[in-house]
Amino acid sequence: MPKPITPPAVDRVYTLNLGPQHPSTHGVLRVLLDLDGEFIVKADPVLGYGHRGHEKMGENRTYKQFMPNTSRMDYLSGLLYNHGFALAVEKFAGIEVPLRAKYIRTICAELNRISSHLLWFGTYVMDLGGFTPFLYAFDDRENILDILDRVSGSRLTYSYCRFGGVCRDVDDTFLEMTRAFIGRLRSRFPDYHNLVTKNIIFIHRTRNVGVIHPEQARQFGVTGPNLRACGIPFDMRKVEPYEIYDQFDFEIPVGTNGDALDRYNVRLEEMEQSCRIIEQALDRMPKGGPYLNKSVSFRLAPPKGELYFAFESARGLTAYYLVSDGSPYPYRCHIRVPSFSNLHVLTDVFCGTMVADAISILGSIDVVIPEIDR
Amino acid sequence: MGSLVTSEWFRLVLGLVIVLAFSQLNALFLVWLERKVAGHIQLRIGPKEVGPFGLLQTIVDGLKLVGKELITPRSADSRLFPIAPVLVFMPVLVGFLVLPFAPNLIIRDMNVGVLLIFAFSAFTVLAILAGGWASNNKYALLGAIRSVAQNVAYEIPLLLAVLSVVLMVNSFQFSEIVKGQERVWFFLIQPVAALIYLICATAETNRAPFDIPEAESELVAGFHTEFSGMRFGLFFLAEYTNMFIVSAVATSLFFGGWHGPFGLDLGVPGIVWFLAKTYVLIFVIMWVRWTFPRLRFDQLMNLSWKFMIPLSLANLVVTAIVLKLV
Amino acid sequence: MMKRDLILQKLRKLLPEGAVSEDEGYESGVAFSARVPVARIVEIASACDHAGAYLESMTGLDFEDTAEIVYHFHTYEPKSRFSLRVLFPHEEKIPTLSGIFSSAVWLEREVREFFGYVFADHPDPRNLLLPEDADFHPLRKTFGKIAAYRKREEIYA
Amino acid sequence: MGYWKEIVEGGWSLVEGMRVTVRRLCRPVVTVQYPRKQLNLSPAYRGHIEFKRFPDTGTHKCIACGACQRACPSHVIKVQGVKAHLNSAKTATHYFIDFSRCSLCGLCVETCPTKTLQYSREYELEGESRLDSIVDLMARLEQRNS
Repeated sequence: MPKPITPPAVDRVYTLNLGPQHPSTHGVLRVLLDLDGEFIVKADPVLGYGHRGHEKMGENRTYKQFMPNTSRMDYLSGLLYNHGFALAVEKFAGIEVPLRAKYIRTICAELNRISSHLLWFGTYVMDLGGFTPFLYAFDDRENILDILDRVSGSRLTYSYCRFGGVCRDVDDTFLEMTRAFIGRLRSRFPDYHNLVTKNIIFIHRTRNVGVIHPEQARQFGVTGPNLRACGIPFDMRKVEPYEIYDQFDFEIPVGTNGDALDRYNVRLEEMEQSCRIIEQALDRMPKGGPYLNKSVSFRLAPPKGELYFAFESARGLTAYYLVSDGSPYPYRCHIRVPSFSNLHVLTDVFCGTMVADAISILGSIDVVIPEIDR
Repeated sequence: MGSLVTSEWFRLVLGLVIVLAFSQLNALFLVWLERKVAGHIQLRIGPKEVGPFGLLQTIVDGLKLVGKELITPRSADSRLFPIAPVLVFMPVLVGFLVLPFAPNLIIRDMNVGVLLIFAFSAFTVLAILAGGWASNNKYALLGAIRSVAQNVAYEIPLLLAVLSVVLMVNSFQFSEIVKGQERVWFFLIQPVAALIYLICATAETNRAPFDIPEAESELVAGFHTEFSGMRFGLFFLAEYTNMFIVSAVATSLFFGGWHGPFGLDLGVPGIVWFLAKTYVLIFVIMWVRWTFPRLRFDQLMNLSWKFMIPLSLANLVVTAIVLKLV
Repeated sequence: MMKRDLILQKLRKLLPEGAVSEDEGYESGVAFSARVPVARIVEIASACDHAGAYLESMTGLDFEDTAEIVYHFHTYEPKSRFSLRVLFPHEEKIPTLSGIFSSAVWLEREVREFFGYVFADHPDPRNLLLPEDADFHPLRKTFGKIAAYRKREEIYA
Repeated sequence: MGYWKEIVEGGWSLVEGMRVTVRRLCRPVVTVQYPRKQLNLSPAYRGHIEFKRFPDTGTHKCIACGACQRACPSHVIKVQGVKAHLNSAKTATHYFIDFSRCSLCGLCVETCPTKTLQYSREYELEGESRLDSIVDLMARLEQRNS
């Protein structure tokens, strides 16, 4: 637990309005910080600037029509959300998926995960004041976007997955590009380490900053790399393997202290693990065969009942909770988003830290605000 | 007539005019250079549209700033607020008066030149504090407070590092110091002092990784958050002019001023040597900025009080003892 | 023994016969789900807390005849998600779990603003995502355009 | 001794970082100077929809069935058609989309029974008002024909 600070006299505390148009609150987060000098006494996030009502929209749309919505919640890992929704509905309605489609989806999802982590890497270092790694990371991320653009036609909100497959087959160029990208990314890691990971200033800005204890993480429901940085190897891809993740050989990186440096290391290692998954998938992918189960009707109606489907997005455990009344419209479509809990824990972690640390912690936790607002 | 041209007053007025023109143009050039260096470090081009290699880009930007409305926040201090940008630029100009560009190109070769330059550079912090305070904005105030603490902390090791050079030549006069480096540049004899000087100078000019007074990811823009138009422009130009001055001082104190290396002038005029070395130092400062993340405020203080000050003190003592013994 | 099974045993002991239904194949994404009376939700949830589960998700459901809140818990172990379900009339106040799980504070704020289900003694009953002056509850089936408003037994046979 | 070790190791790490950036300084830039140079569009690029022209008929094959209109999650498609006479097939007379609200999901293209819709390859779109984003597919097809 963070060390308790003596509450200062009331007249010493002033309120600083951080956001929603602050350079480093990533989107539209607004945090009301009660400060004593440079120290934070209380943090109160104000949310909802990006609320679009996706859950209500889900009730008014057929399952197929809801697919484009899913990539607009967490716009940095839109394909993972597409993938999760496709998996959820496939499980719910009992739709067969061709093997080739499973591989394509896995490769694209992992590419999307890497791109999300790369963007996080860049913005995090930029929050700490280092501007250059941001553009190096974007340079690499552009490569992923080119690859995904080639198969899906979009660079951000993909809507690539369909129930029973994907909307477009991949070609050999895609496979070559992906292989080339993995080699390229691996050759860039040493530079990243020299430029950022080993940098003494970076280490001082992150070590023992924003420590989340496992108990605290459990209390607040923290998931994803933030939880793994506390030493709990909880990853949906291993714990409840979905799609074909049980066939791949990969590890779940964990940290020890749960501080910002551990979160950083976990994410960087996760990129490497994603590379491993992609490599294995590329090797084993069936050469031909269907990429889409075309028998899925537009007004597809799962049987009455409910389904809770959890998967691992780039930011943590994400879940679709669907209730069907047997009609083509879901009766309830709830989305459990990881950033919601991950941001909530900050109200606790922020107390007693400096403003500069708050920025570092906020960056290290990797929240996407529209995902929380839904 | 002849007496007018050679008179001190004429010299001073002419010098001031040249300084004004040079400092402005130089600052505009440095802004362009910074953007180019940053661009190429980040694998992009930087300005390229206006003029050859985009050289006129900053002039156009400056014109745009001049044309912008000067906004004074309603709750700002209406008298202090407009003064602050002027205050910040004024001391920077004074620095040019004593810089030894070449053997005969010193506007006023005072015997306390070194002292004068540091006295006036300490003045900028007052202007920053005025600007931050007058804005009546929490971000600006935080930036101003940080700036004061930082400048106070870094002035000490800075001056201690300079003192060890002064001890070696027994003079505060720039021309004397430069003359003392005809054979060997002082940074070879005083590497620790040179390093400390460069680090502290970076901090003095609020450059990354010590740019916490204006840390854009924390304080939006720090002390100049509320300034718009040319008021912001003055802060901006002052930062770059300041950078030139600290680099020029470093050149004359540690890197031989107008001398070539090891007394080899190679027929190149002194001013070329001087400016070349200054711009190389400026490039290094820019290079550092685009490489490192920013320090936290308390770490910045730690660095000064725990590392810089003891080191510079030790360096000064060792210098003094060695000089006494030799 | 897995925490999930420990909790299952505990719940069987605490709750009446037939309240806990197991899902062997993990078909609906939960290992078992328990119907909990409103009055006992705090007691049951703190039992889950002691056993080391975390509150993963919490959401409301709106039926014509009843309101429902579904709590999903997980224990970080393979296939160990389980749910607690509370049924209550729309106007009734529900006890808050914020004293047990910190995460419940925001989750309950979200449920309150979107469904209008009121939590008794909630420490921070402001709106979370909606504007602070919003007096409507968007996810209630009485709000806006909807496909159907059903009774609970029409969906859960 | 941690004091000295930190100075040396920390200092070295800074030098390493500067080596990375200066090496990049000498490398060619990776950005594309956009209006002067343009990249190739992805083969799957999704612009707004437009009619395909079939070589056998020289025109589109839209039968105004309204499948795309129903499939569209954002309700941006309006299609109308007429029957030339009682027993003939319907053909579209009007087809509009409001591109400003389109989410480019591609459901219309996928549901089209005659496969007459395709994605356009335009990306430099601009307009002075929201109304400019309404695309008239029939007019576009004629424009391309002429």
